[in-house]
Amino acid sequence: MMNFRNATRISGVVATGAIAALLITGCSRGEEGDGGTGGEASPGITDTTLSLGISSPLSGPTAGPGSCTVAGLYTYLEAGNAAGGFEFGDGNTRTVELTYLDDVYDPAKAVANFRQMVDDEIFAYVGALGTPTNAAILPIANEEEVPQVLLVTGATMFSSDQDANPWTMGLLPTYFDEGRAFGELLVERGEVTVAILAQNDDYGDDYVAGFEAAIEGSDVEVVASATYEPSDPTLDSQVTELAASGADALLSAVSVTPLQVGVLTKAQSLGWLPEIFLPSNTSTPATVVVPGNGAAYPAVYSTSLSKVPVSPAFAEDEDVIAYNEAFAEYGAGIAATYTPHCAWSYAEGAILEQAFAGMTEPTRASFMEALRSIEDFQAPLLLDGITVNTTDPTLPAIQGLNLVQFNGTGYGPVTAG
Amino acid sequence: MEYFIQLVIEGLATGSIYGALALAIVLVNRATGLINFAQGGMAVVSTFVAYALFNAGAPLALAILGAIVFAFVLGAFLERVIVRPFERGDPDTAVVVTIGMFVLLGGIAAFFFGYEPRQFPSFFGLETLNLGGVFVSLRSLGTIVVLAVVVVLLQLLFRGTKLGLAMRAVADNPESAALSGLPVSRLLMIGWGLASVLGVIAGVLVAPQLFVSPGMLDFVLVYALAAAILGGLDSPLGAVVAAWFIGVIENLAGAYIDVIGNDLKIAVPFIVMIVILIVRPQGLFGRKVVVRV
Amino acid sequence: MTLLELENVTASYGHAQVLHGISFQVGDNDAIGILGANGAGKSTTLRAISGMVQVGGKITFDGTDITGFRPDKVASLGIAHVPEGRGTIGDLTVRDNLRVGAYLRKDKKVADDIELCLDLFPNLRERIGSNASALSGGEQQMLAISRAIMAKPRLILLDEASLGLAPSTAQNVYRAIRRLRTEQGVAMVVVEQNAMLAFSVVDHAIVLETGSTSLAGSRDELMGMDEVRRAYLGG
Amino acid sequence: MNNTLAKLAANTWVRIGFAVVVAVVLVVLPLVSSKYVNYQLSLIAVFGVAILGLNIVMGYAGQVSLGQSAFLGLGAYIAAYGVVEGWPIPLIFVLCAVVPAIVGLLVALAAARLRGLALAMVTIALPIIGIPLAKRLREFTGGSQGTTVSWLRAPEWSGLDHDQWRYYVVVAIAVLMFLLARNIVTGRIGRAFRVVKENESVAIAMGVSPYKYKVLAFTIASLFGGVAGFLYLGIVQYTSPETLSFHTSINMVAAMVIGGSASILGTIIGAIYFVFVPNLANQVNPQLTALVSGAVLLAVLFLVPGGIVSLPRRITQAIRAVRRRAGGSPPETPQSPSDRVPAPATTRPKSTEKKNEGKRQGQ
Repeated sequence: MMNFRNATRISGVVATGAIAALLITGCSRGEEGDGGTGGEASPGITDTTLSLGISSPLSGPTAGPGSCTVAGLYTYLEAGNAAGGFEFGDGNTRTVELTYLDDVYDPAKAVANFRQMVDDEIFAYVGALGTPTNAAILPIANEEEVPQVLLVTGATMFSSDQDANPWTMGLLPTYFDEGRAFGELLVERGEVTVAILAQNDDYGDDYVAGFEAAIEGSDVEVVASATYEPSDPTLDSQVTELAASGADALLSAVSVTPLQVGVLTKAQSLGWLPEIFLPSNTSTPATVVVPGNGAAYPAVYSTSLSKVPVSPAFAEDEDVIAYNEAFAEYGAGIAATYTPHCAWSYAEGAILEQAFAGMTEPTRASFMEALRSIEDFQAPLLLDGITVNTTDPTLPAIQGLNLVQFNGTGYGPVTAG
Repeated sequence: MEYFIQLVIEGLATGSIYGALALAIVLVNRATGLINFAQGGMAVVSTFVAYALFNAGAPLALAILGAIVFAFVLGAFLERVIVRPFERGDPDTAVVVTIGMFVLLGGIAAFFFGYEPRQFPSFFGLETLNLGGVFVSLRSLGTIVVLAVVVVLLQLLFRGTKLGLAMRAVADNPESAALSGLPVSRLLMIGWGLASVLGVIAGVLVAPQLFVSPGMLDFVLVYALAAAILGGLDSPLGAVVAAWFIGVIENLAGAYIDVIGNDLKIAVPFIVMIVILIVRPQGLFGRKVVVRV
Repeated sequence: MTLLELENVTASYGHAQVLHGISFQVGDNDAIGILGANGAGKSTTLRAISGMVQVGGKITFDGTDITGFRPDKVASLGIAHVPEGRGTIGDLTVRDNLRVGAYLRKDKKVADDIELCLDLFPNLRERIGSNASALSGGEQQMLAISRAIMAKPRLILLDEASLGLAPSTAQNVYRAIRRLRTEQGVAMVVVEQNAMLAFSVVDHAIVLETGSTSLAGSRDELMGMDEVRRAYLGG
Repeated sequence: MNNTLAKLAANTWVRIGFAVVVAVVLVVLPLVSSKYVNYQLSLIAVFGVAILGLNIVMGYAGQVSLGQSAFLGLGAYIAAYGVVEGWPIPLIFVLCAVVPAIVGLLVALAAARLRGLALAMVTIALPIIGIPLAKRLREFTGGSQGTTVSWLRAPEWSGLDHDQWRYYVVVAIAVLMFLLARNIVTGRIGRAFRVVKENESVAIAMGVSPYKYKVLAFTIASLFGGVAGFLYLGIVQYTSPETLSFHTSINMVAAMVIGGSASILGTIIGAIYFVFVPNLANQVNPQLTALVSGAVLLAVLFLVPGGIVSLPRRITQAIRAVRRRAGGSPPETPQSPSDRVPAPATTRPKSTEKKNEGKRQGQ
C-alpha cells in the first residue's frame, strides 16, 4: 500500500495529467442534433422505421401494472406492423419498433434506461409508468428535447404545465379528476358523511384534493380519514378506525389490489356498509369487487374510461375482440395478468398512430406538434364519450371519466339516486 | 372500549402474519445459525405450488399438503446445493448468498406467474364472529390457532426429541456435533427443509389476505425479522409473542397518537424494538448468555 | 490386536502440508501419547484420524480403511474425539451435551451412563441444568470428556486436556482419565504438552517434530532419554 | 509468475505510472463518451462512495449495516433542499457530510452496544422509518413526488457539457473520498477496526475499545453515505423516497461482498457490479431482470466466494492445483466446495468462548 506522501504526489500527477488531457482533446464532443427544428430527420426515424422506448417497472411490486404498460402498447404496435406498418403524414409508411427496459420503479435506473435508449437513438419515449421515475426523467427529456409523452400516470405534474415542459405529456385523466368526479356525485345527494382512505403519496393526495375541491361548501362532510403505505401488509386497522365513524360513504383511494379487496371484506365484516367509491385502477370486477364481495354494499361506484377486455360484458365488442386476438399473440408473453393499464396502453398506441398520421416531417418537433393537435379522437377500447383531446396544454391526452356503478357482475350506468 | 379491543384484535391478527414467518426464521437460525433472507422467497414459491395445484383441480387440503412436501424438498435442496459451500465461511458472504436466492426465487416465481397478485382461497372461510360488538374473523382465529399449534409442536421438537436436540447441537457447534457422530450434513438439510415447511404454512395462512405474488412477503419478512430478533431468535414462543406485540403496538400507536398517524406507525415497533434490545440485548425471551473471557 | 493403525499419513490445511508421513499403531486397551512442541502436528494427527483435515496415506480402524471418512462416520465406528478447546456445545445444558454424546446409541442405558459420568465428575452434577457456556474451563473439559464417554467408544482421542487449567484441576481431570482407562479399558490416543500428565496415563508415546515422528518408544524408554527429559519433563 | 507481479507492483515508479494511466483514462473518458456512458460512470462513482462507507463499517470493522441507503437518501435530501434554497454549494457539501455523520453517530451511540443480528435489525429500521418520514416532511422533501433540481451545470468557461462537468465533479470528490478511506483503513484506526472485527476480547486486552471504534466506523460510514447522497443528487438531479429504499441497501451489501469485503479495490469493483448488472439483466431480457440478477449474484459467489477482487489469487491457486495434480504429488481429498462441510479444514474451530464473545452467526 502506498503511504500518504506517495498519494499526494500521485494526486499531483493526476491533476497535471487531467489538464494535459483537456488541452490535447480540446474538450469538445460532437454536438447532437436534438429537436430537429430544420428539415433534417431526428434520431430514431428512417424512411421505413421508427423506434420508440419505454422504461417501466417490470419486476418488483409494481411490475403487474408496469408490464401492462408495455404489453398493451407493444400489442398495438406489433399488430400495426404486421398489418403493413403505420402511415405517416410525410407520405412514408414505417414499421414502429418498441424497446422496453425494466427500471424496478427506481428513479436512478429509469434515468439510466432513458439515457441509454436516447443513446441508442429512440425517436420518442412513450407510455412509461411511475411518478418518481418519470419525474426524474422530465427535466432531462426537456433539456435534450426528446418527447416523453403519454405517460401512464395520473399525477397532475406531467400535464399541468406543458408550456414549461413542452416535451412532456401525460396520458390519463388525473387522480384529481377521479376524486372530483366522486365528490360531484355526492354533492348532488345533499347531506352525506364520508370516510377517506388514501395512499400516502401523490396518488392519494391528488385523489383527496380533487374530492375535497368538489365538496367544498356543500353538505358533504368528511368525518374520518386514514392513510396507508403501499407496503403495508393489511389495512384492517385503518378500516377499523374508519368504521368507527360510521360514515355513509367510503372513498377508498387504494391502488394495491389485495389491499383493496381487504378493505371491502374488512368493512363488511365489521358490520359497516357504506357506499363505496373505488378508483379506476383497483375496481376490476373479477379481481377486486367480486372477491371482496362488493355486492354486500348498498352501492359500489368507480370511474372508468376503458372497456374491460377480460369481462364477459364486453365479449361481443369489436374493439375488445380485436384487442384480445392481438394481445394473445403479442402481449400475453409480457403481461401475464390483466390490469386496466393493458387497455390504456393499447389505446395509447392508437393515439400515437394519430400523431404519426399528422407528422409532416420526420422530426421530434413535428411529432410533438402532431401529437398536440388531436381533437375528439375516439381511441379503441375507450368507452363511448371518452375522447382524446390534446390541444389544451394543461391537460393529459385523455379527458373525461364515466362514473359507473357495480351491478353484480360488471359496471353499468349510475342508478341509485 | 369496543374500539380499543377491536384494534387489539386486529393487531393480533396482523401480528400472526408476522409471527408465522418469524417461526421459520427462528427455526433456520436454530438449525443452522444463519439468517435466511430467502425465507420469504422460498415460502412464496411453495405457496405458488399450492396455488397451481389448487387451480389444477386439487382440493385445497391436498394442494397445501403437496406444497408442504415441495417446500421441504426445496429447503433441503437449497441448503445442500447453494448454501452449503458458504456455511462455514465469512458470515457476510453467506447472508449475501441468501439475498441472491431471495432475488432468484422471486424471479422464478415471476417467470411462471407474473407479478400481479393472485387470489388464494382461505381454509377458514370468510365468516366473522360478533363477540359483544367486537368482530373477529374466522380467518384470524384460524391463523392464531394454527400458529399456537405450530409453536407447541416446535417446542416439543426442540425440547423433547432426539432430532431437535441434534439440530440444536449442530446449529451451535457443528464440529463437535460431528465428532459425536451427528450426521451434520443431513441435519442441516432437515433443518432447512422444516423451516421451509414453516414458511409455506405461513404463506398459505396469509395468502388469502395478501394474495399470492412474488413480493407478497417482502415487507412481512422485515416485520418477521424484527419479531424473531425481539423474541430472542431461538425461542419459537418468543417470536410469536413478539410478533403479536408488534402488531398490537403498531395499531394502537397509529390510532391513538395523532402525531404518529398511519404513516409513521411502522416506526413504533422498530423504535420499541431498539429500546428493548438496548436494555435486553438477548431479546425478550432469549436466554442470557454468560460471557466468559 | 491392532485397533488403529496409521501408515505414512500426511495431512494439509489448504496448501500447507502439516504432517509428512506419520505411522503408529494402537492396540486394544492400549494408550499411546503424542508429544511435541507447539505446531509439531499433534492435534492435526488426531484431526486426521477423525476426518477433519485432508489426509493422505492410510488409516485403518478395526480392519476398516477409514482414510477420508467424514467425522460423523468415523465417530459412528466407535472413535470419540475430545477436541482441543473442549468443543462443548455452549447453548445446550450439561445434560443435553451428554445426550448429544450418546446420539448414536440405540441401547436403553443412556441414563445409567449419565449417572456414571456424574460420578466420575461430581462437579458436573451440580451444574447439570446449566448451559455449557456457563461452566468454568475445568468443568467444560470434564463435560467434553464425559460427552466422549457417553458414546461408549472403543477409542478416545484426547487433545490437550490440561490446556488452560489450573494444575490441581488438570490433576483431577487426569485422575478421571486414568480411572476410565483402568475401569473400562478404553483405548486412547493422548495429545498433551505436559508430558508428566501424559505419562501418567499412556504406555507408549511418540514425539513429533514439524510433522514427522522423531522418537517413539515405551513410557519408560522415553522417560529415560535425555532429550525427552530436557524438552518435555523440565529436567 | 506471481512473484514477478508482486515485485512489479512494489516498484514505486510502476505504481505511479499505473496511477497516471488510470488518471488519464478517467479524465479523457467523459470527453469521448456519450451522455449515457458518462451517467453510468458517474453513478459508479456515486455508489462507489456509498459502498465504500458500507465496506468500512462492515468489511473492515465487521459490523453489519443494512441501512446505508438511509444515509444516501438523507444526503440527497439535504443537497436538494440546499439547492432549492440557493445555498452555496460548498456549504451544501459540508452539510451533506456532517449531518448524516451526526445522525449516524447518534444511532451508533445507542446501537453499537448490540451485536450481530440485533444490530442488523436496528440498521434495517433506518430506511423503513426513513421513507414514511420523508413523505411526512413534505416541506423539506417534496413528499412522495420528490424534488427535481437543476444544478452543477457546466460553467461557460469550461466548454464542457453538463454531463461531463458533473462527471468531473463527482469523480473528483469520489477519488478524494477513496484516498481518505484508504488512509483510514491502512492507518491506526483501520488496524483497530480489524482487531474489533476479529475478536472483541482481544481488542479490549489491547486497550482498544470496541464500542468506541464501532461508533466511529458507523459515523464514518454515515458520512460516506451522506457524501454519496450529495453526489447522487449531482448526477440524477432528483431525489424521492425511493432513494432510501431498503432494497438499495441490500443491493449495496451484495455489491460490497461481490466486489470484495475489506478491500478498496473491491469496493470499486462492487460499485461497477451494482450499476452494471441491472443493465446487463435488461439486455438479457427486461422481463426477467430479477431472475438474471439473482443467478449472476449466486454464480459470482460460487466462482469467487472472496469477491471478484480475489479472482487473481483464485486463478493462481487453480493453476497451482492443476500443476500439482499433474506432478503427482501427495494425494488430496477433493476440494470441491460441497465436500468441505464436516471438515472445516482451515477455518477456526468454533469454540464456545469464541461464540460467547461475538455472536456473529448469520447476520
